[in-house]
Amino acid sequence: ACSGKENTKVKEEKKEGISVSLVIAGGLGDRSFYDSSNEGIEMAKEKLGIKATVLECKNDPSLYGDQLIEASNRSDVIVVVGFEFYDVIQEVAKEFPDKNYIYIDNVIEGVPNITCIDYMENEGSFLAGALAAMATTDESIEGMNKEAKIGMVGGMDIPVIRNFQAGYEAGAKYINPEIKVETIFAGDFEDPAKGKESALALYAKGVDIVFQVAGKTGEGVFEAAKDSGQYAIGVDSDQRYINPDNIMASMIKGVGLSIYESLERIEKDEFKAGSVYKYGINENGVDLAFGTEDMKQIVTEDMIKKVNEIKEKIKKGEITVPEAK
Amino acid sequence: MFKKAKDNVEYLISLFLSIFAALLIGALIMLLNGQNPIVGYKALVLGAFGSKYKIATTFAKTVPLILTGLATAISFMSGIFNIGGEGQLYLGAFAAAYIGFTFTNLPVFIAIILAIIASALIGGLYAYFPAVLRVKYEIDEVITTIMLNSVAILFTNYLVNYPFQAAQGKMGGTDMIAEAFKFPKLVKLSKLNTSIFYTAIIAIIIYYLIKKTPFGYNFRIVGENGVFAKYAGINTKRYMILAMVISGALCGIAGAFEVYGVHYRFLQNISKGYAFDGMLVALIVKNNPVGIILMSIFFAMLKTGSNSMEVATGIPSELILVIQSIIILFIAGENGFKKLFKEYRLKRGKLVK
Amino acid sequence: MSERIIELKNVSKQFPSVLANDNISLHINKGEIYAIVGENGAGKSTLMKTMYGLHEPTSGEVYIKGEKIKSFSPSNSIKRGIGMVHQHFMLVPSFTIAENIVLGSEPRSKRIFSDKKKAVDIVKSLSRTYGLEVDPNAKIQDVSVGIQQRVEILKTLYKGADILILDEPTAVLTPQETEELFKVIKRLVNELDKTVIIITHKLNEVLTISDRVAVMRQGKLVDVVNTREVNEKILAELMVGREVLLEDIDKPEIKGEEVVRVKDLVVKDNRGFDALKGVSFHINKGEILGVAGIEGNGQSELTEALAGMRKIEVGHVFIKGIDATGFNPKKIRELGVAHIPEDRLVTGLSKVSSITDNILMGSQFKEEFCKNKLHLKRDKIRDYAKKLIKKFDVRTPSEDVKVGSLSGGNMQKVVIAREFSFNTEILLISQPTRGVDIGAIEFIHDQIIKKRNEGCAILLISAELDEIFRLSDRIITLYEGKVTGEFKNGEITKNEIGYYMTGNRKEQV
Amino acid sequence: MLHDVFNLTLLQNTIRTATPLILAALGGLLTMHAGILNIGMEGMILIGAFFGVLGSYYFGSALAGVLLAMLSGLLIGLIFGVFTIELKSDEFIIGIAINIFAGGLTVFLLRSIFGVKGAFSSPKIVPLPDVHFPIIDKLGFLDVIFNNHSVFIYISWILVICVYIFLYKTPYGYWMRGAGEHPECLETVGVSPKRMKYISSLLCGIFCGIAGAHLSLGYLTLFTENMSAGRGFIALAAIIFGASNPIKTFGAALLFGFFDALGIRLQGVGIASQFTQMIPYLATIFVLFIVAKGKLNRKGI
Ligand SMILES: Nc1ncnc2c1ncn2[C@@H]1O[C@H](COP(=O)(O)OP(=O)(O)OP(=O)(O)O)[C@@H](O)[C@H]1O
Ligand SMILES: Nc1ncnc2c1ncn2[C@@H]1O[C@H](COP(=O)(O)OP(=O)(O)OP(=O)(O)O)[C@@H](O)[C@H]1O
Ligand SMILES: [Mg+2]
Ligand SMILES: [Mg+2]
Repeated sequence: ACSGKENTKVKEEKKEGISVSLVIAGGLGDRSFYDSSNEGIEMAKEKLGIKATVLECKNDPSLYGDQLIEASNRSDVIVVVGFEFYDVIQEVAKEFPDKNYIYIDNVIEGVPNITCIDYMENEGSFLAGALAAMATTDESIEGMNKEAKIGMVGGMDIPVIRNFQAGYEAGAKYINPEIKVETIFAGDFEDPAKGKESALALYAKGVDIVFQVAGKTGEGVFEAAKDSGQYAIGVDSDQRYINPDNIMASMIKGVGLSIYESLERIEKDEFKAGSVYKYGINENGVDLAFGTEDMKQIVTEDMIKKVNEIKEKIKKGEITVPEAK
Repeated sequence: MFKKAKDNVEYLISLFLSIFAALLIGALIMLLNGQNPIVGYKALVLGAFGSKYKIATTFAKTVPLILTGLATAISFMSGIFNIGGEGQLYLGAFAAAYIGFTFTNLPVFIAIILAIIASALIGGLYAYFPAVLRVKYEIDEVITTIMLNSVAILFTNYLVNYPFQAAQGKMGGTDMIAEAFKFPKLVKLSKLNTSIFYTAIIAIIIYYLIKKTPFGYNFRIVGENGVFAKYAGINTKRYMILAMVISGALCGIAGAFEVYGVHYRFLQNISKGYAFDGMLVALIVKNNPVGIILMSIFFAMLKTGSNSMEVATGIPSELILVIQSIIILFIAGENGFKKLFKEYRLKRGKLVK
Repeated sequence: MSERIIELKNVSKQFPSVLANDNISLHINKGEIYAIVGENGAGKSTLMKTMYGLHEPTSGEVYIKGEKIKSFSPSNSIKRGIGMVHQHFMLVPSFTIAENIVLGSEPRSKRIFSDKKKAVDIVKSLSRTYGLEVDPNAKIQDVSVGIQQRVEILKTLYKGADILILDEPTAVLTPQETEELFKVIKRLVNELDKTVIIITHKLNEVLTISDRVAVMRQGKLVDVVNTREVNEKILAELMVGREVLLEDIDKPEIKGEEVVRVKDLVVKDNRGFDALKGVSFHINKGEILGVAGIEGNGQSELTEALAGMRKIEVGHVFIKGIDATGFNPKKIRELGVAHIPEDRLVTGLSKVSSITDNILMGSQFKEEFCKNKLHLKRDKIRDYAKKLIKKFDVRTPSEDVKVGSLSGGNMQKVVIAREFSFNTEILLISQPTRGVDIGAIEFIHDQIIKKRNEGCAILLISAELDEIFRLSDRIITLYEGKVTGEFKNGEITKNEIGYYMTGNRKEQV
Repeated sequence: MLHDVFNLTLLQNTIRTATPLILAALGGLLTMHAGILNIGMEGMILIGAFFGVLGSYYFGSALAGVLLAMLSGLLIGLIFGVFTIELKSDEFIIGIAINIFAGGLTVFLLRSIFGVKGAFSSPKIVPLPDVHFPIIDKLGFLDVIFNNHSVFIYISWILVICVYIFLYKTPYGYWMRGAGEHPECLETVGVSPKRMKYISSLLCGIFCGIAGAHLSLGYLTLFTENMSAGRGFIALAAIIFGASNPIKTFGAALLFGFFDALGIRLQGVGIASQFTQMIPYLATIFVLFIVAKGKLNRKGI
């Protein structure tokens, strides 16, 4: 009787769908990147009926391997989020040839069971830069000054963040070649007070829009915007809900969506393992979001329209967005 | 130096009692949180020792703990407090990585020796400065080493993001060291590698230094009463600097082992507080080298085990941190509990000569 | 019958490894001066601390003024009018003298602020009343031990205690200061109706000051006698359990060459003032040069300078003909110098280390204990420690015990054991018998003389004139950093030398 | 260019950055005086920050938040005290354990009480008020630097004076210092050194609790994991720097705040951010060196 019970259980599982593990380099609760990946998993749980576990590494490199192996032992599909896994994933994937790895935010080519999804942050932040450049000189928006000066607060001075920065600057210059773009790296993804100070320093210089790419440190940027009555742009997820009065838009990375789509393809057996997907504007992988319907827009209709035009141009290849070196 | 066996046994007993009491409190917390503590602890132990791979993983984690623990021991026992192990580890790791990805054509043996020497030198040098500031200018080394940690981490961060950025894969790290230099793995997939043997050798050397040589004796007396040591003719300043440099070198080597045995390149966040964990380990066992090894295994077990415990039982890892901190508190309180108990017994007991 | 102000009934105190007080019953009458004598480690301090409430007895009962003590704490004792001067100073080094004296019962202004001015005034008037001069604004860390002792006494007087417990108050006082103190004590008892309990190792003092004497040995109360009915010899015998003779010692003449020469030495004290202002002398082989002087006239600085522990500003030190000016302690020791420092707790010992470790110091690289300057020979070291403990009669349960838990006299024996076993040609000895019991004094003196007879050149600094006179071949007097006189032993009497110690030169006598 | 770096907001920023350090350091220097090196301030601040937000959110009052933060600080100070004073455990270990404990507990409570991970912010968290002094409105630069700060910035200045008076002008201060320097002495004059140590450790908890509440309710209006971000350690450095004297420690914290603010502002001038971020640390060491050298020179004379 006992074994019979187990059998039915296994069957049920099969019916429920594939087993997935989400392995993230940091921790959940960042309200952006990792949370967004988890949303994809949640969506897949709901719509595809997958079974999923989340394994956090809490930015501890000594756990990357452990958690990845743990995940490989328990699931068929392992979604790995974080450029940091570059080495370990190659090592582990070799040992589990019949498992599927979906690797987010980095590029590995030529490994049959690793499928990469890489985002062209620079394209998304190009839009953010363009929007900020348009808004900063528009005095009809409350609190804007005439000066063409915008800012960005980065978490750490690392390649991914610099890629955001490159697109942001290019976007701004595209609108106004004379514009000044100031960047401050807080040096930490977990220090909102430092984020606030950095943003305040920017506002004090005459910047009126700050793009935050700084994880929890970015929470402080939003506070600075609120306190000084100026503006911020969110990142990774649509963060306008945090403070619709001061966060004018968010550059979103469609991490959740792309994870969901990949899982869907696996369910439908349309998945091409081993390939590299670049998610740019064209693939709806990155975008600029303006919050939900009920929120009052800070930027004008014209600006949104212009952003959409730029989007089209990028899609058609009329604009090429530079990458960070 | 000449501790009696009876004292050691007594210490072990009260240590186990303390850990046991802490585990009981942990069980209570789990119960309150709606989890079954037996399941939880079983997962913890199995997670750390349940398979060959798990055992290997646990032991792999002891390497940096033992090295930074020994580093703490030698500095603290000499009365100079090296809190800068983290920075020394980062610089040592980078130096070792640099050799590994630059001089790729060197014979393996030479390259590894060179890497270890380089990491020890740079770690030692980075400890030398605060030591000199302390000894010559009376600048508190606790502040300077805390500050220098941040400086080293920022500096290596700069190095891997600008001049030595990895060619591929936006790693936040340097390039890989040459394939041949990587320390061989002892158990498939796990991080356990030959650095554990080197660590054992280093531990034996340090043990010998501390326990068996006149230099170890001098280090200790300098720490216990510097005025006395000076009066008796010991060059206390030199011993303090030396202790700090050895301590820094050990931390540097810990960094080298992380590179050559675990990550095969320098990563910008290569250590998440190993030096602090090592400090904790050393303090708990009162700078005893053998104790450091055992306590490192215990801490490594907690780390690997708690990871599995979270996955297996759904007990959130934060709660495991809370339980861990209670275990630490109780171990630290061991001596106090014992004293209270003895005083209590003394009050009721008979008088003895 | 007079009132029993303190009464102990079957009091025992057990420390983890020692039974320090073993079933002691005694009583102290109101208005008497009660002396307690006994060997080092006999349990005197422990008993006093119990009376003061610092220890709770393991068993037995304590009655103060007829009332049974239930909760033992110093604050309760202070309320009951007990004050205690501790054997080891209980003073906060960074506070001023006034701050130390009023600590715990500060005069206040507006109820919460401490009134510094008033404190200074109080101290000034206390000093005046009892003739114990101190500078209220000087910091403890900057003043001599003699002054610190005065501060301790002033502290209890300030608290207005009517029972005073004095644990070896005279150990660091000069004879003059002791005399002053005894006047104060007599006055306190006779005029102010106070009760005094005094511990001292100096039996002549016991005879001078006390009404009754309690003798302790190895934790037990051996006897309580009326002072009038005993003499030094009887007391010493009661204490040690054998006859002790501190008689003149036989010192054969030794003709030796000069070993130490000090020329025009100038050295600063901790505050940066000149402590020695051009001191010159020499010591020959097989000679003990005694330095007589009132505490704080440069004696401490002199030994420290010679030991390489204090900077020499001007002048030279020659050891065995080598100019050793500016040598560090290590080099000085390599020239064959051993050193018994004045402050054994801070300088001479490491309290938290074991006796073995303390004895090993300085020998750790010797071939005897260390193979190839690398490997310590544990067994040899342990045997050596055991040997010295036995030879120097250190009273301890084992050689692994931390030095900090020994009694004061036994700590001193550990220092002496170590330094005397180095077989050096030169000995710097500072206050060798401070706080040491009479049996041990006899022993230490014998050891010093033995060293001398072996040809050691010895510099002896002591606040005890008796000691200086008993041991020295030659005596110099030191006053305010200058040598004021030099004599062959026998040329001068104890009374005469006082002139020189207070600044009068030979010519003026 | 220079104008962008050295302007009045630099000093404004200095004051803001220094305040959490000052508040925590005031507590830490009390334990330091009582002879306990407290490296658990980091965790104490974090706990304070969490309970500040909790209290403010549930009771709809910033004051309630501060009180709850103080209470939580008091409790954690008590734990610290029991282990370091009663059980005589190594203070380093207990400090580290408290930091780990705080890290775990706050995240756990964040999840179990608010149902979120990482960060919690809500309009229902009532922030501490800013204070506006109309008198210095018209005083130009003084207005920019000193006016309109969060209330605890001003309170911290008052507390510096209070702690100074407490330590050096009241008997209790003497007792606390005595407890650290010579506990047996204190005991013999009838004051329990243990009690003084306990008081210092409880006060340290309270001060760190306030520092945390200021961080999460005054400086910011949110809680994020590990938001103390090393401030406890910097506060410790300030204490040692300031030789445990409240005024000097205050100066040290300001100095650190200044260099931190300077580092932020120097990023515009083309130096890699990692180097500008080093400024506060290197500058602290440098200043310590200058001070120490001056002292030695003076000794030499
Ligand atoms: N008593 C001794 N006998 C032999 N070698 C010693 C002795 N003491 C020290 N050493 C040697 O000295 C070196 C350092 O030890 P230590 O600091 O005690 O002396 P030092 O530095 O030479 O002193 P200084 O520089 O003040 O003369 C070691 O290499 C040790 O071998
Ligand atoms: N706190 C303590 N813990 C353990 N043992 C102690 C302690 N205090 C004293 N002892 C032991 O108790 C015994 C009595 O010590 P005590 O200090 O009372 O002697 P004493 O008669 O005052 O000697 P001395 O003349 O040297 O001052 C000694 O063996 C000493 O080692
Ligand atoms: Mg503008
Ligand atoms: Mg005594």
